[in-house]
Parts: sequence; structure tokens; C-alpha cells
Amino acid sequence: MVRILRKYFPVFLLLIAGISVVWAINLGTLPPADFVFNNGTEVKTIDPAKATGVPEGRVINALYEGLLRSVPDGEPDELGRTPTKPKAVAMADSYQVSEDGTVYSFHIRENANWTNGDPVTAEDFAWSWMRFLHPETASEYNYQLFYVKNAQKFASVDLHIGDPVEVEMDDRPVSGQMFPRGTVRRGTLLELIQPDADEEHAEEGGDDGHGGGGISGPALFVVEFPSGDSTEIQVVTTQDPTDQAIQSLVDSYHGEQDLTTITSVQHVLFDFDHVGIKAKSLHDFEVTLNSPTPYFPELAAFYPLHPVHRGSLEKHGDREFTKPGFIVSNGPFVLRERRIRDRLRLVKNEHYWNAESVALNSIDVLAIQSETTSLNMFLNGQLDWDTKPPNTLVPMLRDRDEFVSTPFLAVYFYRINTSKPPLDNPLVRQALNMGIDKKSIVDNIVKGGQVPARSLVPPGMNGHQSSFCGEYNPQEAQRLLAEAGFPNGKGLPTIEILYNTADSHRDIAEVIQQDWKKNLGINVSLRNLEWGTFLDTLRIGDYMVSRSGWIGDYADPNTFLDMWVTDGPNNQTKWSNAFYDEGIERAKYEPDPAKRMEIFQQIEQKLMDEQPIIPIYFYVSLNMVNIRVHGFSANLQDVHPLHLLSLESDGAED
Amino acid sequence: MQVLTFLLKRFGWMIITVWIVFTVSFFLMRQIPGGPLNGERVLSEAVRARLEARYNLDAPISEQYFTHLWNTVRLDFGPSFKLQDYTVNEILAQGFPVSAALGILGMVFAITIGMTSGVVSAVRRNSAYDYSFMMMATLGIAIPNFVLAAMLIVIFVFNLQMFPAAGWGDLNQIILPAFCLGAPFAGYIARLTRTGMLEVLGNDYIRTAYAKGLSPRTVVMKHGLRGALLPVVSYLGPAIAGILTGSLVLERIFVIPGMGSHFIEAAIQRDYTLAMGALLTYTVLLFGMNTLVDLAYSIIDPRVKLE
Amino acid sequence: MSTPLLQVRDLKVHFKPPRRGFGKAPAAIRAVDGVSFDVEAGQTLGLVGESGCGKSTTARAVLNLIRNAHREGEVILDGTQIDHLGEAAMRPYRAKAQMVFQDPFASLNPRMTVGKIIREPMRNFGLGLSDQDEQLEVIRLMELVGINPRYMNRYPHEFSGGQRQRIGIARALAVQPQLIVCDEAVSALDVSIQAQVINLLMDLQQKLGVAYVFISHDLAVVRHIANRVGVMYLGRIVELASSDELYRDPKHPYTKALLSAAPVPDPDQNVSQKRVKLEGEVPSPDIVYPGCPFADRCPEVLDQCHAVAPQLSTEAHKVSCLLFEDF
Amino acid sequence: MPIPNQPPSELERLAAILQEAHDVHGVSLWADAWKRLKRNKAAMISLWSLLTIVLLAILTPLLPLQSPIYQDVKNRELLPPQWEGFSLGIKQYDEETARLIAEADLQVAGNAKHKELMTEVEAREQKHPINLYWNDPNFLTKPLISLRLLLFGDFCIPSIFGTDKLGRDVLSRVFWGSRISLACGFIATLVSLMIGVSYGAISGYMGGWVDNLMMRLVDVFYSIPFIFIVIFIMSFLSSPDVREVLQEYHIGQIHVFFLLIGAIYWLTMARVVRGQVISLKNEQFVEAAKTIGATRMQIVFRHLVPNVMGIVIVYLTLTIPAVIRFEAFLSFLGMGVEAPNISWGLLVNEGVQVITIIKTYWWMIAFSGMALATTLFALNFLGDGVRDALDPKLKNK
Repeated sequence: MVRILRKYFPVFLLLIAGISVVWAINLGTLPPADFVFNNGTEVKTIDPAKATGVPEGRVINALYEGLLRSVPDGEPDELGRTPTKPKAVAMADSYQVSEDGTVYSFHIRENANWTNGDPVTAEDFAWSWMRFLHPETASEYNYQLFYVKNAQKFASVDLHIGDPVEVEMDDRPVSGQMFPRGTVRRGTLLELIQPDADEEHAEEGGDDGHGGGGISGPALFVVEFPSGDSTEIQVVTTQDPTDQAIQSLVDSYHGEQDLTTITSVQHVLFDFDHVGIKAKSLHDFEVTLNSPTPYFPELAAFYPLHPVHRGSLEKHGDREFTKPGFIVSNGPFVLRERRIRDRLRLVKNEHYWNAESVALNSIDVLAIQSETTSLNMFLNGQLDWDTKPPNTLVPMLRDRDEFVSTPFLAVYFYRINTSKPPLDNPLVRQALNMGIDKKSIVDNIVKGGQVPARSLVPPGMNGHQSSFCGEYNPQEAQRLLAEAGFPNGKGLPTIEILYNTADSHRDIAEVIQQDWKKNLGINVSLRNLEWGTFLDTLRIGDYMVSRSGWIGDYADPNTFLDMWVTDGPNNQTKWSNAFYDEGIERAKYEPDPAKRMEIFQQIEQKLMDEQPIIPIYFYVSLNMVNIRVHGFSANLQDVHPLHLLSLESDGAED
Repeated sequence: MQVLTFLLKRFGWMIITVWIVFTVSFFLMRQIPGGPLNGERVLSEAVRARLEARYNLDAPISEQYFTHLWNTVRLDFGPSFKLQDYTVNEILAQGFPVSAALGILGMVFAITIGMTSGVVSAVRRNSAYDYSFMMMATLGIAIPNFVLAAMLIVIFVFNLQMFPAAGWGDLNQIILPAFCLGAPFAGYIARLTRTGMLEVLGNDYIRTAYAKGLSPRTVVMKHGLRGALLPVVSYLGPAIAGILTGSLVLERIFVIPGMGSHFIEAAIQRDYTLAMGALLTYTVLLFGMNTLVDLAYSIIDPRVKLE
Repeated sequence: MSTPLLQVRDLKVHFKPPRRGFGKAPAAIRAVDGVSFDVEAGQTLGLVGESGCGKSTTARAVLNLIRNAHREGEVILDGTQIDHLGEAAMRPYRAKAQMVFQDPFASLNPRMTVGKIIREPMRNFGLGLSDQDEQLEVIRLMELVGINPRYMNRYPHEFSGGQRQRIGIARALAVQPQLIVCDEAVSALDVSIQAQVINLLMDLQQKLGVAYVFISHDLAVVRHIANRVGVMYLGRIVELASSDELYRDPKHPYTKALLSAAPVPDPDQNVSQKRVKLEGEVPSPDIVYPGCPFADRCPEVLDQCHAVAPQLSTEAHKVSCLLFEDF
Repeated sequence: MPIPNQPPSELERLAAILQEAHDVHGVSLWADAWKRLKRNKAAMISLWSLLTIVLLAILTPLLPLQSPIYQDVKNRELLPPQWEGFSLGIKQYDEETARLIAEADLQVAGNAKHKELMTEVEAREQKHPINLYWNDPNFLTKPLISLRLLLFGDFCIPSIFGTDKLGRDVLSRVFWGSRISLACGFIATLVSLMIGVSYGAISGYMGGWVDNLMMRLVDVFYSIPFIFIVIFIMSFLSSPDVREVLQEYHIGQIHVFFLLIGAIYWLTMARVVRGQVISLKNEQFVEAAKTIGATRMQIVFRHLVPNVMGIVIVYLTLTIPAVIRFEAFLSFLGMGVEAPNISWGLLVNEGVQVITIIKTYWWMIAFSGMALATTLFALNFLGDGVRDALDPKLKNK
């Protein structure tokens, strides 16, 4: 046997190689799609409730549809940007706002269907939003619905004695999977037993807009359930009742309740029936807000709030329901095939209410991370839309017909850690700002037609008038530095710029390093971290100056400004200003849009004076689009709904 | 019997290796800053706590270790942190065939090109063929494969327009990356083949074979090649390791959805489960390949005993 | 008579081949299987035998150089039992017994100069000489063994085989040993050179009073240098007698066969002896024989030879053969 | 009769011979190999070019190069190779400063004008162009740079290799990059050499279960995809606590980086050395060393290791390119050296990034790639030559 092997070893080797090659080549190939574009990266998920990020948004907006849709609408402005507006050209065919601006009534169109033929109903939205807010979903974006009455209480398990509560019993049909849920019983919270704090749960911590509240650690809930005409009182806990922590709670309890039987349950939450989300009828959906929120229609069109199909989710589970074959969606396209880090194949959804207006029959969504490769593929004809051509080449791409670029809602800026001397001195921070030649960065490094930034909020947003920080002025910067006690940069420690390994961050940091050295005489060092570490370092505040960027979630200054409140999770500069915090809060409840904008302008001025951040430039959207593609309009949010695109017909094809 | 013993022993060592790799990387991963839940937007504490609970990240580290270890033993790597629609097993199942296809094709390129030019060089010793082949072999070894890839893209994609720039799916798209992957190894193999051949061709029994009147072609193919095969096979072990590493880069350049891209992305994004899954897969792969090479070596060389 | 410088008592060395697979453990190779002899100070013991009979193993066992093997018996050097000593414990006794190796090409480190090679043992044993003195001692030793000391900075490969063997001897002498084991020390050299080296060794014995264990397959060489000679066959000494005695009157059939096969240095003396031809091959040393191991090849074999193992007799002329055993 | 007991006359005679012996030199195997190597043209050319490259790398700060880090994005971005000169402008700057000082000296000390002038002088000091041109030169490079300024003044070699996307001179970047790349190659290889040789030699010499265990451990290491571990460790090193500790001992990340690569590449070295040691340890000179009382460590490091150095050197010439390539590979993944440090890998990577259909900035990759390829090429040839020279029997392998 071995001898035979030995004799024919080369033959075997060749045979194995041959078979492998044949196998390798036969790895399934797909017929080409009508339209191919690069999405920049692999989408993390296509579950709307869990998704964050622009690439995910592009796909989810094609697969699903929310109440409204942000679509380009109206005449282009002087920069060639078509305004985008949330319009009732989606699941809702109309909506009304109450006088005080707090109640939105959406009417869901009768011909709206899921891909399996089921009608889309108001109940679908209520259920999907419930899932979106549910703590177990742990949606990163759930704070976007905190404008809705009691939504935050539900999401953050913010319970008080006397609150209506819903209790999900421990009888889930599939354990370990959130849906279908166990039996939900509704009642009233009579008592909340927690270690130390016997009194009701304190209310503080809930006002930073991002969660807070919540019950952590062992807790016993005494809930009164209506049962026929009488009531039934149960003691429940979400922990294991035999757990030692719970037992010690029982032992230290001095109240009147009988704690002999403790029921273990999945969740005790604020009653969702009391959250301002209601399916009034099959097609009427009503949302009640805490305060008038002028940009709520934008949110209603925001992809995390798109509905998901309850039936398929409960059948296939929380993760599997997104798989091709299982997925039931309601958007203009259906997911046909998905290959990780390769492509998503979308095909036209024949059940879509507006299917006849959808021009593209199939779309390939690629996940190419290298900008250069992506451009090469575009120029080679493999892509119809390249979402991020490399900056270096923009000057050469400018004049081509395929090049589409406009400023959009995003800003590139530097965070300054205001807790680290000498950066705790606003004068130093101002000097640093004035010592950067932003125009040169824009013209020579990023080169895409970006706009040097002197404010945080990008221009052209809903009538917001930006407030500005200092211009590039080395002399003035030196004067400020001298005033701060560091003439000619003398006595200043080396300042470290933190950036993450990607794109042109390094180039920009190197230019700023030289600017500060040359203009201010400051020694600057660079520190490069890869993404994961970078984020963590930022979060724990172990940095001096750090590269940052922010893309607005909706077209309102609030999305840029509310992050700088004291201890805001995205603040990360340790900067705190009472006037600013109060301004953000005031803007929330200001019904008059003009006055609201005035508040924003004031607080932005504060931000620009104190300068915990240095705005560098406003991004522009850079797109290379095949000229045979129609319906691609430049706009402020850089959204390009795929169902609005069409191809110049070559005659032969339909 | 002997082979069976050998394989059993190796299997035992593989288990130990995998366990060591698992343990080291488990703790190393959790030591380094950043976690799988970090994203551009900072999570609220409530959401973070929920997510930690979902992924069992709130348990004591020792408990996490044993849970994870037990799951790994059952070949269940768990859900991916970053590609949330997939479990690690699904991701690897998709990525592995792609990487394997690329690797195998690269290896086939390396062996065919390498051995052919090696044989020609040895037979036509000190000829122009010999010199130019050996020059090219050295060049292939000297140039990092991403530079080679860039050069080939300029030539074959931009100028000649023979191949697409990148992507995965049909044969056209595999050739360039597979060639880039195989090139350095082709260089080594060419040199090894040439050396082995020259040594064998200098032996007495070859002269005898010639004297017997066998055609030069038979002599070269039957005797010479066999002599050259030995060093080449023993080189395959390190070559496979190199192919794996090399494919990390080429998968990036040519946008190939293989394991390499998962591997790097997962490490950078702190996708603990996916990183672990990919790492262990690579470990098993490397170990398996090394074992196969040893086995092949003992098959073709009767003097080599399996240990 | 004082105690002998070296006493070897019933020495056994069994090598165990590595086990392969799950199969039965292979039999041990009995390289040395019960060897006893003494060497008096200033005397020379010759050990002869065909290759593979365990001479070299005996030599290495005497110097306690064998690891990874099963050993039995005693080796007593200058009154100290050394066979059980570990590497570190053995070091002090190494100075007393040195070795000259078979292959003058392989026994010298090719990367060291001759001077350094000869100096190394002095350093290792910490003779406490100054740097200058050490170098002078090297020169003295080189002169002693007949090599031009001006070449002390040359490398071994620049010397001829005989010269290298002299270097090996100089190295052995560097620590003033009482015993030198010469393992086939001359067999790799040309015959003319052999004589030179043998003469050198004998000279040195006279000058320095060093004892030799001289191992060779060449009976003629041994006869020239040895006071006593032992003949080995399959790991055992089959005959042991004074040199004169043994050559004059070999008793064991194997010795006779060896002597008859050897080239005759003095044609007159052995002309009467008829040539004894040995049948067959040297049997494998991993077989355990119930009787005399030589029985299969012995021209004078008796019936009981296959069943009864002979013992080495106790007289001065020791022989291990049933022919000479009293029943 | 040993030396201490010799009569003085005898000692004198021996001492005289010793004197003579000093003039007689043997030809060691090394010298022999060197002689053979000298006859190998390709290897010698490689050797000399390597030496030149190393020398140039060491003397880089002394050469009249432009600054490797000074950017001029406005005027000099991505210029093709050219002969147009470039002046550092330090002389002019110094003259102006001197003029200011002179002017200040004319004023009465302490008056407002004097103060103003002196502040300006001080400001100029702080913002002296030299600070812009070289990033924190250390105690080794600083004197060289000063000497360079003294020798060549403002003169610079024009950007004959073109400039990069921030307007920096590619020529000087290639030169400065050579320092890191070569240092990485040599230091990492040295580390791998030390670990690998000791490990392999000890394992091979000890034999038995020790050898078994040590080699199985190597097998285990072989199966670890190290790139991953490097990624982990590099991230670990950049964490704040670790960095602080390192800074305390003046260890830069780059040094750890070198060590790390070295610590990975010892495996094959250990295997090679072990194999050699096993074949050598039954040689008689090893047994001889035992009889003359050498300890185990002495045998390993005095007798065995020098005899395996030949193959080790051959292997070294293969490891250095591998290490340099590995560094380039890490740079490609964005995990290599950090700005403002430059390595060839980084430069090549920057070059690769600007290869597009629209425009190929060939000079961005051609020169750095050429430097990298030449070095690796030369090392390969040298390795071949050394192997042939050390073992003439293996000729043509």
C-alpha cells in the first residue's frame, strides 16, 4: 500500500491539485446584477432594531420601509443639493400632527404588504417599536424614541411604585429566545424591594437622555394583578429566587408582604400599553410625544424604526429571521442572497406597494474596504456606484461626469481633553484652533471640496445659523498662548494627537503637528491606535487631543449639539457647562422653531468660545456614479434611495 | 498501524496546541483595551449592561473561560459580536472554502511553476534559462506579495485589461490573487527543485541509467524528479503557513471574502468570538497540514520514520 | 602488590533500541555482557576483537561516557567506584583517566586552534596555571608528542592524520592522567605512522608512567604495546593473558582463529600454525545464548557448547571455553 | 614534568618558542570559507552592496538630504522626480536671528525695544526650522545632523525621487526608512538567533525527554498563527498603562516591535540548530570534550554552537529578508512602525495606495520598492554564496 503510494505520489499530488482546482472554480457564481455598488464595509446586521451606521442604513432602507421616507424633494440649492424631506410616500400615506405638536397620527396605506403577502398594519409598527425599545433587544439607537411618552421608562426599566407594569412570565415557548414572548400579565407595582434603598427608586440620572434609571442588582417586585373582579398580589423577581442575594433581601425585609412564594419571571417592565405608541385601528397608528419635537418626522423615516415582520421573527428566531429565504420585509427590494464580506444580492420586491416605479431588478451590494480597489473596480466597469473614492485622486476625478459631490451633514473635528493641563485653559484651546491652517488641509490633503469648519453644526440645516470659532491666525494664536502663560509655546508640554489607523487621519495629524510646531512652537507627538483601542482610549479619557468625526442622524442641529452636555456619553472631553446643558434642555420643550434655533445658536457659540473641540472641516459626500444611472441626486444627508434609481435602457433589455 | 499511532499521537498534540492557543488568546484578548461592544457611538449604561449579559461578558472571567472552553469543545463558537446576523460557525463555513480555494490554487501555481522552472534550470544548467529562472525565483522571494500584487494590477488590469480589478466569483477573479500568493513559494520551490535535481543527477545510478541507454527524458522524470520531490515536500510545511499569512493581505487587496479578512477585522474590532473561531481554525489547519506533510514525507522517503 | 589502577568487574552495557508503535519492545543489544579485567599502574592492557564485539563500548563505559543505556557491574578507578557517578560528580575523576580517539579527523574540534584544544582540559580542571604558564605547558606538551609547537595557532585541518593523533595524545596528557584509554587510536593511520604513534605512546609510558587500555582489532599492534591482552567476542572476554602467553599459546578457538587470520609480522614464528577459518557471520548481539555464543562458528565445538555457558577461568591465563573447563 | 617544576632555562626556551608561535597563523575554517566566498562574484557584489546600504543607513543623518518629515502640501505635493534644488533656509534664518540680536545689542538693556527684540529672538529659537526638519533627534543622530549642517549648510539633494502626498522628499524618506527596516531586520534576527540557537542546541544536546518536550513545544508554536498574536500584543502595548511603564524604561514601542518579531522567528532556527547538533553530538570531539571535563554548557556553547554557526549564518541571511518582509506586511495592515518613524514597508504601502487606473504615482513605489527588493535580493545571493563557501560539497544548492 505504502509502496504503491510512494510510487505514484507525484501522480496523486497532481490528482489532488486538479480536483481542488475544479472545486475551487466551481464555487457558485451568480449572474451579474443590474446595478452594483460598493457599500464600503460589511453590514453588521440587517435587523433594523440593531443596526447602526451608514452602510447598514443603505441596505435596510432598500429592504424595509418605515412610516415615512426621506426623499430628495424640491429645487437644488446653490451648492446643487436637493433638500431631503421626510414624506408620506412610504408605509404611511398621510399623517397629522396635533395642535401642540405632541401627537402624530399616521395612516398606513391599505396596499402596503410584506413580501409574503401579509398586509402591513399599525400593529406591526407598534410591535416592532416595542421590540426596538425592549431592554432585551438592547438597541443602541433606542434613545431616538425617547421623545415618545414613557418610552424611556419602558426601555430603561425605570419603575416607580404605583406604575403600571407588565410582567413577562417564565414560560417562553423557546427558551433563550426573546420572541415569541412568554405570557405577559399587566398590573400595578405595589412595592419594590431592593438592597439599601427600601424607598422607591430615585428619579435622578434619567435626564441625560440616554438611558439611566434602570434596576440593576437583586430586586423583588410586588405586583398587583387584576384577576376578574378582584386582584391578585404576586411577588416576582427576574433573578433566580433561590439565589443568595434574593434570599438575603427576603431576610432583611421588614414590610407587610408575604414573601414565602416568589415567582421567577423574565421581565418586569413599565407597561407598554401606557407608552405613547398605539395602533388605533388596522391602519391608524398614533404616537404621543413628551414635547413637540420638530424633527420627529425625520425619525419616523429613520431606518432603526422600520418595522419587522413578527411572524417570521417569532418563527425563525432573533438572528435567523434575517437570512435569505426566511426574511420577510416590506421595502422595495428583497434579499435574495448574502455572502459575508462579499455581496448582498437584492432583487425587486413584487409585493411592494409602489413596485411599478422601482426600476432596478437586481442590485449587488459589495463590501470593499479599500478605497483604491473600489475606485479601480468602478473605473473598470465592475461597479456602478463607488461610495468613497480616495481623496488623493479627487482633483483628477472632479471633472468627470461620474463625479457627484456636495457638502453633507458631517463634521471632522478634534476633541480636546479639557481635564488635562494645559488644555484645561480655554485660551490654549483657542490658540490651538487658530494655529491650524484648515484651508490648507482641505485643499491639499482631503481635496474633495470639503469646507473648512469654524463651527460644529454644518451649514444649511433647517435654518440654523452657525456660530463660529476663531479663524486661522498664527499671530493671534501666539498672543493667546502668551496670555495663557506660554509665550512662544515655552513651558508647554508635548501635546499628543491621537488618531485611528485609517484613511487620511494620519496625514491630517502630521500636517497639524507641523502647523502647531511652526506656528506655535509646540512639540507635538502622534499616537496611532487601531479602531478598537482607539475607542476605548477615548472613552476612558486617556488622551490629549483626538481626531473625531460625527455624522448627523437627522437634519437638525440637535444631533450635533446634544452630545456635549455634561457627562454625555459621546462628550468624552470632560467639558461641562451649565449654560449649555440648560440650553439643550430648553430647546427640547421650545415649540417655536425660530426661538429654538436661536437657543441652538447661543449654545453653539458657547461651545465655540470654550472650544473643547476644534472643528476642522465639513465632509462632502463623494460619489462616483455611472452616467447611465438616473435618479441619483446630491443631497444634504447623502442618502440615495435605491428604489429611485434607474438605468438608461440599452434598448435590448426590458 | 504505525501511521495510526502517529496520527493518534499528533491528534493528542493538536488538542494540547489548540488548548494553549485558546487559553493564551482568550486572556490576551481580554487584557487588551477595547471590547466588542465599543462602537463609534457610546452605549448607554443600560444597553451596555444588557448586551454584556446577552454575551455572558458580565460573568467572572474564569466562568467565561470555562463556558467558552466548553462551547469550543462542542465546536460551538457562539454568535459573532460584529456580524450580528451570523454565528461564528456560519461565518467560518462561508469563509473557509474561499480561502481554501485561493490557497490551493496558489499552491498549485507555486508547485507547477516552481518545479517546472526548477527542472529546466537543473537540466539546462548554466544556460540562459537557468540564470533567468533563478533570477526570477530570487525576485519572487524578495518582493513582498502586496507589491507584486500592485505591479500585476497595473499590468494586467490597467494596461492589458485581462482581469477584473478585484472581487470573487469566477475563475478570472481567482487567477491574479492566486498567482501573487504562489509567487514567493514558486521561487523557493524552483530553487529547491533545482538543487535536488542537480544532486540526484550527479549520482552514480543516474549515470548508470544513462549508460543503460534510457532516454534523458525518462531519466530526468523518473529519477531526477523523485530526488527533487523530497526537499520540496519538506518545504511544504512552512509554505502552508506562509500561504495562510499571505492570503490575509491578498484577500484585502483583491476583496476576497475569505477567512483572512474575517481574521484581521475580528482582531481589530475585538470580535472575541469570531477572532477565537478564526484563530483556532487556523491553528487546526496549520497543525493538520504540518501533519500531512510529515506523512507525505514518510511516504515518499522510505528512510524517514514517523515519530 | 598494590591495588590495580583500574578494576572492571562484570561490566554489562545493554542498549535499548527505541520502541516503535504498539509492538513488542525490541530486545536489548548486549554490547558488553560481563567483562572483568584489571589494569596496573604504568601497564598496558590490550583489548582485541572483531568490530562490533564491544571493545569501544567497554572503553567508553570505563570512562563513564555512556548514557541512555542499562549498565551493571563496577568500574573502580584508583580506588574509587566511578560507574554510578553522574556527569557533574564524575568530573574530578576525568582528569585521572583520559582517552585517545579512533578518528583523528573527528576527535578535534575543527573550529579551535591546536593550542586551544590542548589548553582546554587545563582550564576545565582548573590546574591553576597562569595564562602564560598554560601556553608554555602547551608548547611543552607539543614538543613531548613531537609536534612543532610553533604551529600552535594552526587549526587541526592543517595537520596530517598522524600529527592530529599526536595532538589528541597531547590533549589527553594535558591533565597528567594516570590512565589513557586508546580506542583504536592508530587504526585510522597509515602503517608507517601507526608505528610512530605506538612508539610515542610507549615512550610516554616510560617517561610518565601512564597506564593504557589499548583497544584495537589489529592483534599485531596490540602485541607490540600491551603487557596483557584480552580477546573479546560478543561483549565478553573469551581469553585474557599476558601478551607473550597469549600470542605464544592461544587457547580459545576464537583467539586461534584471529591469530591465524592476522598478517604475520614475523613469518618464522607462526609458520607452523595452520590457518583456522571461521564460518558464518558475527551473530547479532541482541540474541541471548544459553550456551557459548561462539558455538555456532567454533571449529572445535562440542555438543554441550550450545547448552552450557562457559565461565572465564581464574588462572593467570584466563580463558572462557568449555574445552578448558573442569567438569 | 609539568610547567611549574621546569628549570628556568627550559621555561625561557619555551617562552621563546611561544613568541615565534605568535607569528604563525593558522587558516581557520572561517578564513577558508571567506577565501571561497571571495571567489563568488554574485555573493561579493551582494555583500558590498549590503555593506554600502548599511553604511548609508547609518550615515543618513550626515548626508545632505532634505528633511524626511517636513511637509509642504501647498507647493510640493506629489511632484515627480526632478532636479530642482531645495534649500533648508537655516542659514538665512540664523543670519536674521543674528541680525536681531545685533540690533538688540544696540539698545539699552532693559528698555522696551530691547525686550521686544529679545522676545522675538527667543521666539525664533523656539521655532527654529531645525525643529521642523528632524523629529526629536536622539543622542546618536543629533551630532550627525549638526555635522551635516556644518558640512553642507542649507544644501540639499534635490527631490530626485519625487515627493509624496504631503510634499515630503521621497529620497530622504527612503534613506531614513532604511534605518528602521534594517534595524528591524538585524535586531529581530539577532534576537531570533539567540533564542533559536540556545534553544535548539540545548534541546539537541540533551536529547531524551527534554528534547522531546522542547521540540513538541516548538511544534505547538509552529501551529500558532503568529500574526494574530502580534496584532494582540501590538494593541496591548499601545494601551496607556503599558506605555507608561515602557516609557519609564525608555523603551519605545518600536523596540518591543523588533523584539517581538525576533521572538517569532526563532522557531525554524531552533529546529535547524537542533538537527545539526544531533548530528554533531555523536562526533568524537564532543565525547573528547566530555573526557577532558567540559560541562554540559561548555560542550553546547563552546564545541557544538561554533560548529553549527555555518548553517546558522546561512539561515540568518534567509531570516533577515523574512523579518523585513514581515515588517512590511505589518505596515501594510497598519500595525507596523508609527509616525514619524518611517520604514520601507510603510513607504511601499503608501506607494501601493496611490496606484490607480487614473494615475500611477510610480515614484512613490518604485524607489522604496527597489530599495527593499535590492536589499532582500542581495541578502538572498549572499546567503547562497555563504552556504557554498562554508560547505563546498553543497555547491550549487
